[in-house]
Amino acid sequence: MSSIVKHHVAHHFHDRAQESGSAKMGMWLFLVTEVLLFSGLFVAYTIIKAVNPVMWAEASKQLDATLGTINTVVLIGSSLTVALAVRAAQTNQAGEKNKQIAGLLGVTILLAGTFLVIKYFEYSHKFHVGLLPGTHYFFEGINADNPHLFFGVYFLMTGLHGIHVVIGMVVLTWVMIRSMKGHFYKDYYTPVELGGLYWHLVDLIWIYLFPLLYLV
Amino acid sequence: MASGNDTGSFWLPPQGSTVAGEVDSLFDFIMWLNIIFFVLITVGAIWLVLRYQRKSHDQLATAQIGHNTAFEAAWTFGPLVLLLILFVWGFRLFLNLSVAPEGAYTVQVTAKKWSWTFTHPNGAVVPGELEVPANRPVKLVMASQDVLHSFFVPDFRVKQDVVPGRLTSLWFEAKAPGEHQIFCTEYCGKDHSRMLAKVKVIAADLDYQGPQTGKPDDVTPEDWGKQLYTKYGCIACHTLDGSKGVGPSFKGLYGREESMADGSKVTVNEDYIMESIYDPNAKIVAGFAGGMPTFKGQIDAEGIQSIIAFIKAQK
Amino acid sequence: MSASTHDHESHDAHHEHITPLSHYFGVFGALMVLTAVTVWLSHFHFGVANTFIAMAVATLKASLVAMIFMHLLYDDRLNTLIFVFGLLFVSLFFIFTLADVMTRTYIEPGRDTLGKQKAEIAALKLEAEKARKDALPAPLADEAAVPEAERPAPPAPATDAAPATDAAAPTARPPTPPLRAPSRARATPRGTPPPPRPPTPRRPPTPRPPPPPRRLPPRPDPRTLLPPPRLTPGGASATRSAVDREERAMTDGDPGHKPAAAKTPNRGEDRLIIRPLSTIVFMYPTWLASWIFALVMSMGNASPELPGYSGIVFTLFFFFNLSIVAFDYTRLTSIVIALILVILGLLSAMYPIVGEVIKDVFNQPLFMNATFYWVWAVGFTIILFAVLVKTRFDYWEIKNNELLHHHGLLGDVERWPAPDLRISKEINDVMEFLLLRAGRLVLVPQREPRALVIENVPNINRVEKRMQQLLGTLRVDGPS
Amino acid sequence: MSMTTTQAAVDHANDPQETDYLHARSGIKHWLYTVDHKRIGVMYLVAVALAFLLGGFFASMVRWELFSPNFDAAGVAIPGGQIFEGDTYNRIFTLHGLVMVFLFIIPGIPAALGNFVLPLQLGAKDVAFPRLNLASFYVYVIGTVMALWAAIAGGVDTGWTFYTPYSSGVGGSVVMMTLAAFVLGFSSIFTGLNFIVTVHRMRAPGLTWDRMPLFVWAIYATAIIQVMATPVLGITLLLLVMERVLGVGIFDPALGGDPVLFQHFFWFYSHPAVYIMILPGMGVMSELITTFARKTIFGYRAIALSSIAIAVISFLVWGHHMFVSGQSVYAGMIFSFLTFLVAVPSAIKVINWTATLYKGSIALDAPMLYALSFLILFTIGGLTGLFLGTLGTDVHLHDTYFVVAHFHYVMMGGTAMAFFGGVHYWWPKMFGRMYSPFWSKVSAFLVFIGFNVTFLPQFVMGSRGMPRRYHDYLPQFADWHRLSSFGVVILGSGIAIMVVYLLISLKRGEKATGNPWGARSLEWSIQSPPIEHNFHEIPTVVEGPYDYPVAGQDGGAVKA
Repeated sequence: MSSIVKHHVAHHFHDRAQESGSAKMGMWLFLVTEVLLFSGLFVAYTIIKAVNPVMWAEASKQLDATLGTINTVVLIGSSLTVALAVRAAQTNQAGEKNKQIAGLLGVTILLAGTFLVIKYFEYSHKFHVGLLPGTHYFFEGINADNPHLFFGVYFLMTGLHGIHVVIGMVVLTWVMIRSMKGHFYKDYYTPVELGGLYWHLVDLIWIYLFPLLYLV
Repeated sequence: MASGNDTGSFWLPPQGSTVAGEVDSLFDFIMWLNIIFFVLITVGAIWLVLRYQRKSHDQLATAQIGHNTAFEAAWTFGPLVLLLILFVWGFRLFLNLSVAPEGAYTVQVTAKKWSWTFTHPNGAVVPGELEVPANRPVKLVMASQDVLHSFFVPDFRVKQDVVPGRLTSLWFEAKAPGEHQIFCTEYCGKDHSRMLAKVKVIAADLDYQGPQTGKPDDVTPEDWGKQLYTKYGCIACHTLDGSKGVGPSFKGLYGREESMADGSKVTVNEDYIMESIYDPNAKIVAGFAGGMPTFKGQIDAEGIQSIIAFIKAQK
Repeated sequence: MSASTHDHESHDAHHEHITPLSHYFGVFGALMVLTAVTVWLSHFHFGVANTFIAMAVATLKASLVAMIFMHLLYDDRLNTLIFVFGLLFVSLFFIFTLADVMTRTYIEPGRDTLGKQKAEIAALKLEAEKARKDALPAPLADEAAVPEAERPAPPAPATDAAPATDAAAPTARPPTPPLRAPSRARATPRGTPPPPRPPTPRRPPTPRPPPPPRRLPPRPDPRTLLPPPRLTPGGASATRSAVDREERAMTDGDPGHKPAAAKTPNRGEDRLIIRPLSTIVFMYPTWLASWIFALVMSMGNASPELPGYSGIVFTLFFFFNLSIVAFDYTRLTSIVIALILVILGLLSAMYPIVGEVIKDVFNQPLFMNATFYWVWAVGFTIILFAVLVKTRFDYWEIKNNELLHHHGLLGDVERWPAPDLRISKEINDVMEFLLLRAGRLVLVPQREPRALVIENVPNINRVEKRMQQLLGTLRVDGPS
Repeated sequence: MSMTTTQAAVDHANDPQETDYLHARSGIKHWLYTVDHKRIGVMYLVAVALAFLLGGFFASMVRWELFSPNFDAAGVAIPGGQIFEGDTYNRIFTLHGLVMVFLFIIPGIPAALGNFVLPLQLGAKDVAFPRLNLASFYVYVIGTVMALWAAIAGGVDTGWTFYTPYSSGVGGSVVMMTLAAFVLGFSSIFTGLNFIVTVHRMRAPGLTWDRMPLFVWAIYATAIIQVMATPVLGITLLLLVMERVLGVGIFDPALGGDPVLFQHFFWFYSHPAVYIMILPGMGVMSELITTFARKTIFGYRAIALSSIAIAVISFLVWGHHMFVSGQSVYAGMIFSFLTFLVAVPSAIKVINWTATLYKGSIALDAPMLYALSFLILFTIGGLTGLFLGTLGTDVHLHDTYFVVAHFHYVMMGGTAMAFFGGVHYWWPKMFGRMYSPFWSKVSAFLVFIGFNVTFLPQFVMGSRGMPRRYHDYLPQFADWHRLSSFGVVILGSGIAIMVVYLLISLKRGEKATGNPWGARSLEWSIQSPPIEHNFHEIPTVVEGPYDYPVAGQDGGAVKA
């Protein structure tokens, strides 16, 4: 059934444009707070690496770069599909693209799931071998001082990023359900757009995490 | 405001070190600067309020002046210049305070939860009192065994945090023999306010290597044991009147059979006392929580003999 | 503030820009390629540069995602401003935290940040251990001998237990050999207490011969102890080599003592001062422009009605000025560029479409407010001022019998004999010549194998004429 | 809604009263689920006031303990000297810090007064995201509950700064308290985010950037800091929790970490946070001084831009908290230089306020008394900051009572006075009632005297070397502490009187007109308390916020 649900502008806004403009600006401010949240971890990464350069090179060899690359490709792919979903919402004249939006969002959520699965494999390998943060570290292969610091930073960064991936999946699922009901069309697609922006930010952070942890 | 050097001024304690004079002159300069600005603004505001008091209910302002570029430029760049003077003077003084001169008498300071311990070049380990030669730069190389502490001697105007895991240093040159108070100024827990010590400045020539910590010959082992009992802080946990403190009381302890936490029985003899001082957690008496710090490397053999003699005397 | 004051946007902005599909797939492809590139690059070892290359590629990918996928390119300028503002604060966090961590050892050179100091604490413990062991009677002393390799450099008779800091602080006396910290002892697992030693009765220490009375060395002014700040990336080796270079620089130039000749800079009569400038000075047109724009903008009460192209004009002017600094406009290239401009003019006369494109470029609504220009003006002023101050510390001096090069904070001097000094003047950048009449001087002293090149000498012709008068019989090559 | 009218902001202050937002809907449900910025503002005001009283209670406990030293010079215990055990005292001063910082002074003016006044001054019907505004209040409530539970369950004695390695090793419910602060951080981010979008997008037609009231400029600058700095507090607290739970070891020296790094993380947020505290106070000051001098502000552009300047430069100076903490000399130099740059905008504001009084018509009502005490006390606070920004003197004064006195003069003497002034200024607009002018002047006077008696002695103690956070102190400081503790009694009585007459005014205060003080900004052009959607039709602004007529011109007297 291709139909759309009319959107009513909130009482304190003059018109649609002011409402959607405010929403997008609010979202961008929120994205900046997320960037600043992760900046703390990037500063910790830089300082600890600068103080223990030898250990850092040794410890980063333990990470599996191929899994990291696959994850990067998966996330960038999901970024593409969510961008296409936003475009589909923009060009959804009278509900004929409801299914397409939902489908694209579904693919994005699927790719996010694969990302988490790959992450699960990486984590379980590290738990098994003993590459763990702080006092839990019992791996023997690295001859440098305090190798657990690398894995402390690794688990903090990928852990916090993982939590944001899960939040993103929940948000996109909620948007997908609403798009099935025809809430999003050419005159009102703000939730899809904001969900897309959030997902792109999650991808952006992984684009920086991948080389810093796996390649360097 | 003039800062005398031995009695101290209204604002500042006596000037114990050579650098104290420079710090005080900078302090006085800023103080006078502040007083001038404060008087200008307060008197100005009060005068304006009284001069333009609203008399009748709907009396209006006599002029609506909202802008005067000249004044605004003046009180933007004026204070900026003064502030930069403060910055430069402060920074040069800070460099002076941070770089210890060549050939300073170096003492290692160990800070731990709620006490200071000083190790002199001749190996003497003295808790709670820093004996240093006068008129000679003294450099303290400090490390902490647990949390952050901060070594502060108000009379010398010096302060430096003691960070666990690395060495921080501080230097001063005491001007005359005397005694000065040491505080801990970085919050470190329950007895942060009792983590005090004293700097004892003595007149000594250039080859002074540290105080003699051995037992002076004219003191009986028992009295020397009593002095160590107070100096090393045993008094804080072990009472003499039989009442149960953090640790067992010394009254009638020697020769008694004590039951240990792990159920074994031990008669209190010289070996047990010596071991409990060097390695306290080896045997803990039943009903006590343990946690006594080790005194290895601080109390020498003669000190142990004296403490044992002292405990024997507690009938 | 650049914010739009219109509270209800015009209705046409409602239908936001729909990005064509090709853009999305194009960006996706680019991201894939860049991922491959970054993985491929990671196999080469450029040392520290690896991180920066990886970051550059990541930033490229991130900006692609942000501009196209997140529509920053087509959105209201404000969202981009917010995002960039956020990144600015992130960079502040980085810069100042690193400024602290990287320069912690500058007061006591020769000590690494955390890594080295652990070894040093161990050394200190050994030191105290050894000192107390000295106090024990001889027979007992050896059985508690400390493994030789662990002990730091042999202590002076009055065991000065000070760590490396003492020896490494360079002073007027030739510095004692810097205390080499013991090889990085493998951090013994924490918590294993050293083996307990049986207590031995202690004899009062035998009186040692009193050391000769030594006069306390005068306390040097601490500021001369400070090598200028150098933000080398971490690691002990970097600090070690920095220390050696400083000590060498300290000892060959005589610190603190200025060569008499340069004491009183007497103008005119028998000497010539040449102050080479850094190329940034050629940015002075932009500096001027930013002051002018700042004043104009703040005069016209900064309302957005000012035509948008003022911003684009300023930016293009800035890039042109940048190109002058970047490339050498030799006669040939400047002629070629002139030709291109002429051709463009002709083309736009014949085909109005070309004119349209140019006009289109010009009225892109790029608007910067007064604060932007004020910030630029003040920033350039500071940089140019700093450059001028730098020329006070790095300049050449020609006397009739010698050539001097004063450089360095502490006024080190290099000298060359001046008789039959071969000079050649080169002006190969028309623009730089137009701006400051600047050129390049190549001096080849008598027995010097390599030529001394002085870049960016302002009003080169006057300088060269003065040099001829001074050096009299010198052979001068004409401009190349 | 009808389109905007074209003629100037018509003055509806004295139209017949319509049902205002307080009585439009009754019942607790309409308070708990309201999205009306005015009701949320009132709820915040109540919560923040309670937090202030709680913090004040802890402060009086601290002063009671310090009334006399525990041991005399000979080491004999003084009877009645020690009231609390060492660690109990530490928990009390930590709670005083945490409650005052996170529960009162950061949400204080922006959330309570800002929420109520900002949309009115912008000529908007509500903030940009009303639901987010309510969410911010509930996150604040959840954070408060977590903090109080942590205080009761195990108590936290790390000081409000949570410095590691002490905080990562000590017992007590540090994790719960850290999470409470983390949650309160979100409330601050939501409020800041909401206000930035409101100021950019919801302004009435004609309200250009240089016609906005200076309170809006100050709230806008505060919102920038809230959004840009609070996330770093979030990550710092998360890392501290990971330090305690997983033992990650980034800040733990035993595991190769660096405790000074925690201080960098903490102060990167906490110094901008002290500007989150003072900037709204400065905004209120600009409103009070202009209204009660009935004169336009002196140097509007200078004050507006210095708010933004403070917001940006505040991110560059955090190192001056760490001059003697093991930070490198070079970093100390950089931070000391930048600290002097950030002092200039504050100086500009204070001098411009004083200049505004020139040739004005000054009425000394209660809000003006608080404004003048702000002017004097904040000047002292700011000037004493010079001692702490200069490297040479900070070595001696760091972590002594000099610092305690400095920041109380700036926070209590500055923001709290401005908060009281703001509450007294907008009270008629919020509740439609006037309070008793006599008692309000008496309480203002008592608060001013009590404050000075409490904190001036602490300057002297501090420069003489009395360290901070001490449960017991040497006898030489005894009489200064006694004087300071006595001051708290006067201060406490002043605040008690204020609470009493404000509550009485709710019921028996005389009805307030739309514009009791004769001010010119938009919120005074509507009835008090305002109707639920603020404006019948959105006003068009044609002149600046402080356009007072001049005596003798035909402008005529402003109907008060």
